Parts: sequence; C-alpha cells; structure tokens
Amino acid sequence: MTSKMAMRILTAIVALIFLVSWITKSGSGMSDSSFTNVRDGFLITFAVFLTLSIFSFLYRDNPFYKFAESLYVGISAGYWMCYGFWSTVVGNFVPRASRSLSEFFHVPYQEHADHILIYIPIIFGLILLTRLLPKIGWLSRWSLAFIIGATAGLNLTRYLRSDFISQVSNSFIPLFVDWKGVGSFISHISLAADGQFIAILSNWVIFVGVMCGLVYFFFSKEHKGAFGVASRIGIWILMITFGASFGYTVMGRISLLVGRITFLFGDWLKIL
Amino acid sequence: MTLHDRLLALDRRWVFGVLALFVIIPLTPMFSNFSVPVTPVKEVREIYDFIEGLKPGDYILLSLDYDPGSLAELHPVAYAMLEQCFAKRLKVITLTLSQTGAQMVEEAVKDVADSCKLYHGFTPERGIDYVYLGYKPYPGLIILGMGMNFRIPFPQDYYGTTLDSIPMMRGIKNYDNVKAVINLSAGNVSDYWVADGNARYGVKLALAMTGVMAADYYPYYQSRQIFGIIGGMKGAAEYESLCKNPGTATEAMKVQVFAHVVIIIFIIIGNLAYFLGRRQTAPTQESR
Amino acid sequence: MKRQIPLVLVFVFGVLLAIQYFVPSEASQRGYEFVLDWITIIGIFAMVLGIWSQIHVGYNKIKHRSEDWQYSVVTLVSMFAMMFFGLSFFGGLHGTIFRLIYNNVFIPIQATIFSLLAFYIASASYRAFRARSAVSTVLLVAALLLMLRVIPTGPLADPINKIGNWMLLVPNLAAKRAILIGVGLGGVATALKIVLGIERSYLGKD
Amino acid sequence: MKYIILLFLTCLTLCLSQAILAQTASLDPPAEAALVPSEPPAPPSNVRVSDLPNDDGHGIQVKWNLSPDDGAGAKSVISYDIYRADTPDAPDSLWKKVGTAVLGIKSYADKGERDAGSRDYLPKHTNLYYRVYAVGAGVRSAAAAAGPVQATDDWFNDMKVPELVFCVVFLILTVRFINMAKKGADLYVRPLAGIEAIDEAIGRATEMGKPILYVLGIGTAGDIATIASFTVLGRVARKVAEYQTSMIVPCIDPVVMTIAQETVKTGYADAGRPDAYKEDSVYYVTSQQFPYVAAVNGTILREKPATNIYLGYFAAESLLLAETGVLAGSIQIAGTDQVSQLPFFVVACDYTLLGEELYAASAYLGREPLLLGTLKAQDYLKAIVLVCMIALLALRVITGADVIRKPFDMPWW
Repeated sequence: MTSKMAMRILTAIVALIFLVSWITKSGSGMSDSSFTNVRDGFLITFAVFLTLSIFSFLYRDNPFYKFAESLYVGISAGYWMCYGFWSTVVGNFVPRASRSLSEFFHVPYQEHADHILIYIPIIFGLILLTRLLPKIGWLSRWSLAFIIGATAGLNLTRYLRSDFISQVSNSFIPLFVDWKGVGSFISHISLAADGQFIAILSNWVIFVGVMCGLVYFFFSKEHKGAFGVASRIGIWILMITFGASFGYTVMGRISLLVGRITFLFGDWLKIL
Repeated sequence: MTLHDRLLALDRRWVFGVLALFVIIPLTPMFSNFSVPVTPVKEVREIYDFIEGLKPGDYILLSLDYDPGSLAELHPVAYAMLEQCFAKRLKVITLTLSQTGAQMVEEAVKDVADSCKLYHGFTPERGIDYVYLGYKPYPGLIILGMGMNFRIPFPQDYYGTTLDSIPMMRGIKNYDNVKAVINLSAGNVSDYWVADGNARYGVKLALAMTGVMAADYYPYYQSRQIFGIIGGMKGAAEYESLCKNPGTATEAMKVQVFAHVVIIIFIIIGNLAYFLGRRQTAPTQESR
Repeated sequence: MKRQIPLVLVFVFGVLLAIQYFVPSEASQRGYEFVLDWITIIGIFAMVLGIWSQIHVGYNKIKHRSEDWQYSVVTLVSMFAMMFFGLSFFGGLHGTIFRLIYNNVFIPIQATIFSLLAFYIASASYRAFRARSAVSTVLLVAALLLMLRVIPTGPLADPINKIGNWMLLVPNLAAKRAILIGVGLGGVATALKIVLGIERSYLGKD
Repeated sequence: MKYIILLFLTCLTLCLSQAILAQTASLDPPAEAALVPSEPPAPPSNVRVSDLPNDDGHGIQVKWNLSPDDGAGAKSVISYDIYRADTPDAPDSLWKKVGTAVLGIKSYADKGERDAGSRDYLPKHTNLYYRVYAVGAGVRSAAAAAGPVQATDDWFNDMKVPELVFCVVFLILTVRFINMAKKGADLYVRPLAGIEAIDEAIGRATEMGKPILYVLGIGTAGDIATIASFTVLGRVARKVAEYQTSMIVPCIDPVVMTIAQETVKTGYADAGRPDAYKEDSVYYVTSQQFPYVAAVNGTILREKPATNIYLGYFAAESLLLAETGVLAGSIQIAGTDQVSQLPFFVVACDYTLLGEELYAASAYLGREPLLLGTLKAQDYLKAIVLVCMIALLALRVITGADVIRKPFDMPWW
C-alpha cells in the first residue's frame, strides 16, 4: 500500500515538474507565434520526459519506463507500417500491378514491366496469409519453403568469396619480410614501428593467429597435446582481440551519453 | 559481510550513478578552469610542426571532407588548424568533397576568419588570405583534376568568382604551388587523397579523421605516404593543445578522461576485491 | 502434400539460386532480380501477419486484464495514431505531424536507449574484467591498454598508443580471419543442410 | 583488403567520371579556354574492342595504348573519353559518350543497361564501333574508330571457378560423411561448453518454474545466422516441451516470426505435446532495432526468464540485451557470426558460441548422423586449408620465391 502511495506521489511530482517546465519553456521561445512556442515547449519537454523515463530503467523497471517503452514500440510499429506501405507497396508494387492504382497514388506506371510474373509472389503472399485460417494454415508452409529455399540458395555461394576464399588467400603473407640473412636481421633489430623486426613479428602473429584460430574451431578432435596448445594460443589471440575491441569502443559509447547529457542540460535547462 | 564481499556483490546502480556523476561534473562551470593534460603523440605533433615551420605567404590546401554527422570529432581540428594558419599568415585554400558539408564548411571558415580579429588583431580577407572553392562531386576526379590545374574542377570559387580574378590565386596552378594538403575526412575521400593525390602527384599529405577510421590509415603513416594523422576526439584535443587553443574537443576529452578513469578504477576495485576474497577463502579450500 | 511440396520448393529454388551465382547470362540475372523482388513482395503480406500478431497479443492482454494491460493500450493507440497520421491525407511520410512525432518522440528515445550503452559498458567491465584465469587476464589487459590510450599518461602515451594500434591491426586481423573462415564454411554448411532437406524443423510435423 | 577497396573506388570513379567531366566542360568554357595553351595531346593508339567476358551480354571491353603525352611528352593528358556508335563513319552527333578513364588507364569496360528503354542501353548481338579520345584541358584528339564488335551472353563466370571447386569438394565430402554416418560409423565431435549449457539451462528453467527467452537477433530470414538460429530454435523448443517449461520468442521481422512459429510448433509436436504450444509465445514486436531492444529489455525484467538465449545476427543491441539479462539474474547463452559484437557477448554472457559454433549448434543438439556428417565435412575442409597454408608458406620460405603474391607486403604497425 505504501509503495503504491509513494508511486502516486512520485507521479504527481513528475507531472508537476513537467507542467512547470513546459510553461517556462514555452514562454522563452524564439518564434513570434505563440502557438509554435507553446508547441515547441511542449515537444522538447515531452522529449526530456521520455529521455528521463528511459534513463530511469537503469535504476529499475518502473511505470515511466513502461510507458515510454510502450509508446516507443507503438510508434515504431506504426512508422514501420507506413514506411513499408509507402516505399514497398506504393513505390515498388503498385507501379507494376495496376494502372489505375498508380494514378491514384501519383506514381508513374511502368509500361514495360513483366506483369504476369508479379502475380507469382502475390499468390505466395496470399498463401502465407492462410495462416490466419486454422483449417488450411499448413498451406502457408509453401511460402515459407520458397523464402527459406531461395535465401538458403543465395547464401550458399554469395559469402564464399568474402568470408572464405579472400580470407584464405590473404593469409599468404611473407614471414620473413626483406630477409637479408640472420646477421643483417640481428644488427638491424629495433622496436621502430616500421622496422623489419616489427613487420616480421606482425606477420608471424597473423599467420600463427589464423592457424591456431582455425585449430580452436576444430570440432572433430579433443583439445589435447600439441593440438590443445595450438587451440590455447588461438583462444588467446581471440581474447586479445575481444578485449582490445571492447576497450576501443568505450570512447564511442561515452560520446553517445555526452550527447544526451548536453541535450538535457544544454538544450533543455540551458545551464551548461 | 566483509568489505570485499560487498564490493564483489556491488549493486551496478552504484556503477551507473558514479559514472553519470563523473560525466556531468566535468561539464559544469566548476570545471571550466580544469584542463586535462594532453600529451600529443608524434603523428599529431608532426602536422603541427610542419605548419609552424611554414613561412608567411606560403600556400596550404585544406580539404574539409566531412558532413555534419561527424562534426563533433572534426570541427575542432578544422577550427584549430584554420586559426593556426591564419595566425601564421599563410594563404589557405579550402574546399569540401562532401556533399552535405558545403554550407557547414563555409560557415566554419568564415567563423574562424571573423574570430581572428579578436585573438590576432587582424581579419583574414577572403580572396587575399583564403579562398573557399566549395563542393564538387566525384572526389577522385576532382583530386586528379586539381593536380593539373585548380581551374579544371573549380573554374570559380564557392561564391562564383573566377579563380583568375581572385588575388591570391594568381599564378597558383596546382599542387606544385601548395606546401601541403591536409585532408579532414569522415569517409572514403581519404582513400582518394592517398591513391590519387599522394601516389600520383606526390602531394605532401596529412589526414585528420574520425576515431573509428584512424586505425586503418596507420599503415600509410608508417610507409610515410602521409606525414601525420589526427585520430578522433583524442587527436583533436591534442591538436588544440598544441595550438594552445583549447576548444570543444578539449572540453569533450575532459568527459572522456573522467569516464575512462572511473571505469578503470572500477575494474581495479573489482580485481582487488576478487583477490582479497580469494586469499581468504583459499586456506579453507585446502583444509577441506 | 503437406510436407513433400515444401521440400521440393526448397530444393528447387535453393539449387536454382545457388547455380545462378555462377551464371552471368541475361536470363539468369533477370531471374535473380525477380526472386529478390518476390521475397520483398511476400514480405508485404507478412507485414499483415506482423500487425495481426501485435494486435492479437495486445488485445488478449487487455481482454484478460493481465498484468500491465494498460501499456498494451498505449502501444496499440500509438501504433494506430502513427498509421493514421501517415495516411496520404496528412502528407504520408512527409506529413507535418508524422515528422513531429518522429523527431520529438522517436529520435530522443532512440538516442537515449543507445546511450544506455555507456552505462552498460561500464557495469560489464566492472563485473567481467577480473583476472580469474589466464584467458580472462588477457582479455582484461587488452581492454585496459586500449582504455588507457584516452587517459593522459605523459611519457607512456606514445608507446601505449602504438601498442593499442598494433593490437587493433595485427591480432585483430588474425582473429577476424580465423572466425570469418569458419563462418564462411559454416554458412555454406547451414545453407546446404536447408537446401538438401537435412534440416527441416521449420516445415512442420504433420 | 585495402587494395580491393581502392580498386573498387577507382572503378567507381571511372563509372562516375562521365558526368563530372561533362559538368566541368559546361561550367565555364571561356575561363578554361583562357588558361590552356590550345595544343591537343597526341591521340591514343591501337584501340582494341572485344566482348566483355563473364557478363549478361550487354558489355564491351575497350583497350588502347596510352597517348605519348600521358605522363610523358607534353604531359597534357587528363583523361580518356570513350565513344560508341553503330557505324564507323557516323557523324560526330551520333557518337555517344559512354565513359571516361583517368590518365594512365589503358582500358574501359562499357557496361550497358539491359532494358531497351533505358539511357545506357547497350544492345546485344549488334555491331558496335568505339572511338577513344585523349583529353587535355579543353582540347582532345581521337584515335581511329575500332570495331565492329558484338556483345554476347556468357553461361559461366570463370572468375568463380574457386567457388565452384569449393562447392563441389564440400558436397562430395558431405555426402561421403553422411553415408558413413548412416552406416553407423562413430563420428566423434568434441564437447562444446556453450551448447551443453543449453540443456542445463532448460533444466534450470524447469526447476525455477520460469520461462526461457529465445532471441533470434535483428536479422531477416535472409541472414544465414537467422537460419542457423531457426535450426537451434526447433531443438530448444522440443526440449522445452519435453521438460514442460514455457518459452518466449519476441521477433523483429514478420517473416522471421512466421517461420519461428512453425519451428516452435514442430518442436512441440516432436516432443509429443502439440497442445502445449501457444501461438502468442512467438510474437512480433516491431521491425526497428532499438524499439525491439526496449521491448525485449522490458520483457527480461518483468518475466525474469531463467535463461536467455541470443542466437543470430546482432548489432549494437548485444550489450544492451546481455547486461539487462545479468540484472534479471538469468543464465545467458549467446552466439553470433558478427565478429564486432562477439566481445560484448563474451564479456556479459555466461556462454558464447563464437562464429562457426553457432552454425554447428544444431548438429550438436540434434546428434543426428546427417547433421554430424556436414559438421565433419566442414572440419575436413578446414584441415585442408590448414595444410595448404602451411605447405605453401613453407614452399615460399624454402625456395625464397613468391608462390602466391598477395598485397600484404606492408608494415602492419
């Protein structure tokens, strides 16, 4: 009971702050028209309210977050439907399906398109909708089979080059860059970034890393003995990479937060 | 419950709260005098030293090829560098190869020129101290064309004045007449500058770019195809510090440094707690 | 009928499109474009199923007054409102109200949710970066090194920067390559399993 | 990789060059005329034309020898313009400019459109003639017209022989291992912690009386990671039905939702409990990344699932989901083929399937001989790659010769 009471008081306070800030905000607008001022004041205050509601999730789940989330999901779904309708249905489908519909939506009718072929996906689409009818719902699997079969066929070959062939062929790197004998190597050894030592070291790391990484992903053999050592090195290389990528990303994520903070304190409260 | 137990089970809301605090604090006026000591790395310093080493009247070309989306990271460099060039009384040729950047770059160049009055007591004049050539599409061809003559891709500047009637452009034909090209980029334009500008015409080239891109271009720095590189917010702050002209990058770096220190301290605390806990529980495990 | 036809469809389209990759001729290119188009158009019909699912789930919650049913009302109302303002009468995607809602509700929430990552990356680091074992120590040290790049460390700045860059370029390349080679192989294997009908759990039982 | 990108960018430049040079020419002709000593560069020579290989029959390859003034001589060449006409002696107005190549380039691929109505249409099986100009600043000179040439279709792209060989080898290996498996050969696969955890996790959910959350990622049904995730979903659903727990599957795409519904239904039917399947347990949220994350995060905190399984294609939401799951106290198992998101899953989740392991998961869970057969075929190919790499590099070190030269001879620091 007390928590319910506290929640109500909290809601009331938030509503009050919201109202007050809206009024002050709309009074300080730049525009001449008072309607635009009031509207913009409301909108920015509302945006701030939503921003804080989302941040409140960090403390715990609460009605404000639930509200912002539901609103966001609803608006996103509505936006997506509109977008899908205008870009795919009107932009892609109507111009090839019917002249009168094209005229209705003011899109140019495509004279030369192959009109018969467009009925095949329409049939598949209608079959898909049989899901909504319990009796013949199994028919929809035909459409699913088409989609799955087609995408599997596309994927069977499409990424072979970028993911497999070029990755393998790019791994043929010189392991002894500019090799002029052991004597020369030792006498010129240095930690300079563009030195021979670093170049050779880097290429060895890449070569050994790829090898051991592949060994790590081997399913048929247990990680024991020499095989285990190699897979161990493989996982180390993977972990160095993951750690480095993680650490590198921190800066970008903090920048996102700074953007939100400046919105709250700069654009809204104008105290920064 | 001992201290390390508490630390190990620390509610993450403490982490959130402390982080939020240390992101907001450096932005408050309290910290306006506080500055992060920035140690410029070699590849940033080289660009600064190069520009400092130029004589008044030397020409330099700034290709500001970023869009408003990457403004936060690259604007600080553009401002600091332009001001440095103006203060050195260099002749600056500016242009953009980013479609959405044309107006933004114009405003930036004007802005710096106007503010020079305040800090250096003279106002660089358009046409005498700097030109802004504007935007043209297809960066690769523009860069190649300028290698022949600036007038091929840019017969006129942004404002429609033919280059021959601009005082500072008289007798300035192509890259041979500029000391260096500095490319500030948020996209693949840098590839064109390296491949077409540097490789084909031997332009002395330096790059400033967003943090995400920078790591990919270090090989060019290593092979000396470019003589310097400024990466992201951090590079921008370093350049500002070299110019003794702290701006928005220095400001944002305050937040970054605070946030990173907070996170690292948390990691250290977590590890200390872990090791303390392990030392205490270890004997009981043995006796069992 | 219920099971054979779908399997035949999967096999026929799978094999045709796999072969298409190797055939550059005009007929093959056109066929490829058609199939891509078809998938998009079937997607439009699937959208109906999406709306249906959303309404169905929301309606059931409201009807049974299950926990938090009020929020389902918010979702459904905002969805229909957005669809209503997206009608051509209001200017479609470029309508004033549509854009106002998008810019003042959608964008701020989006940016805020994205910025939650700043907090999460901090709490994940605190919890996970502990030197429990050799492997997790490697992870910890690599992450710390990259984070230290941002902090002014005076004379250490240059070496830290260099080691950081090296880690991003060299071991990163090796690990990415090892993973990608595996992913390339695994992708082919998965597609093959589907096309050959070895894997058919999505096709129903009866 | 960088070289490939550069090559690609150069090609792009070439393709786009036509428009820009046309534009520069029309910008301010008097200014240009004023600055150029009007001596046209020497023309290119020996123009050769042939059908563009490996295309759909609407492309011609044009090659020429560089003008003596290109990079040498008067150094006055900026670019080459390529023109096309139906007859060799057509008047200038009937020659159509099809493209531009910058100085130093000796060939151009004239790739036309297929549709007769479009602007860049290049007819098939028709005699065509080509002319190449060397262009200086405002002046140009042409080589003699070359032709005739006809564009023709090709039925096999010989650039893709490696892929074909690979596919055939893979298919043979797969069939071989599947046959072995059918005959009852023992195909050993080493245990994978992440996959064994799935079984435990379902058991744990049963004990706790809480649901299992299964997230298929933000990919569409066209992503191979999503397809792989479906195959795992079917097996998880079957186990869930056997253990009589419940599961929640929020989806980001209507097609993905439909397939997921069918998959889960099948899983329940396989377990002999088709009645236990509830249609609303697999539902559509919305098709955008962050709204989807907001909704799933809410679900995680409200339902407090015993186990969260994230398998499929993921982007920035990986950490958002995984950290919320930690807060809810769920056991978390993740897997994706997105290398950039793996660090976040590795840090925040209890078990992570790295790349390929996601694809292997269904074979592990099902333990059916057919699936293990494909897994074995994968392993054999990996072994072949390993051996080839070591052998070729050893050969290179021993002979000192570049067996296969690759553009990686640059310092990596």
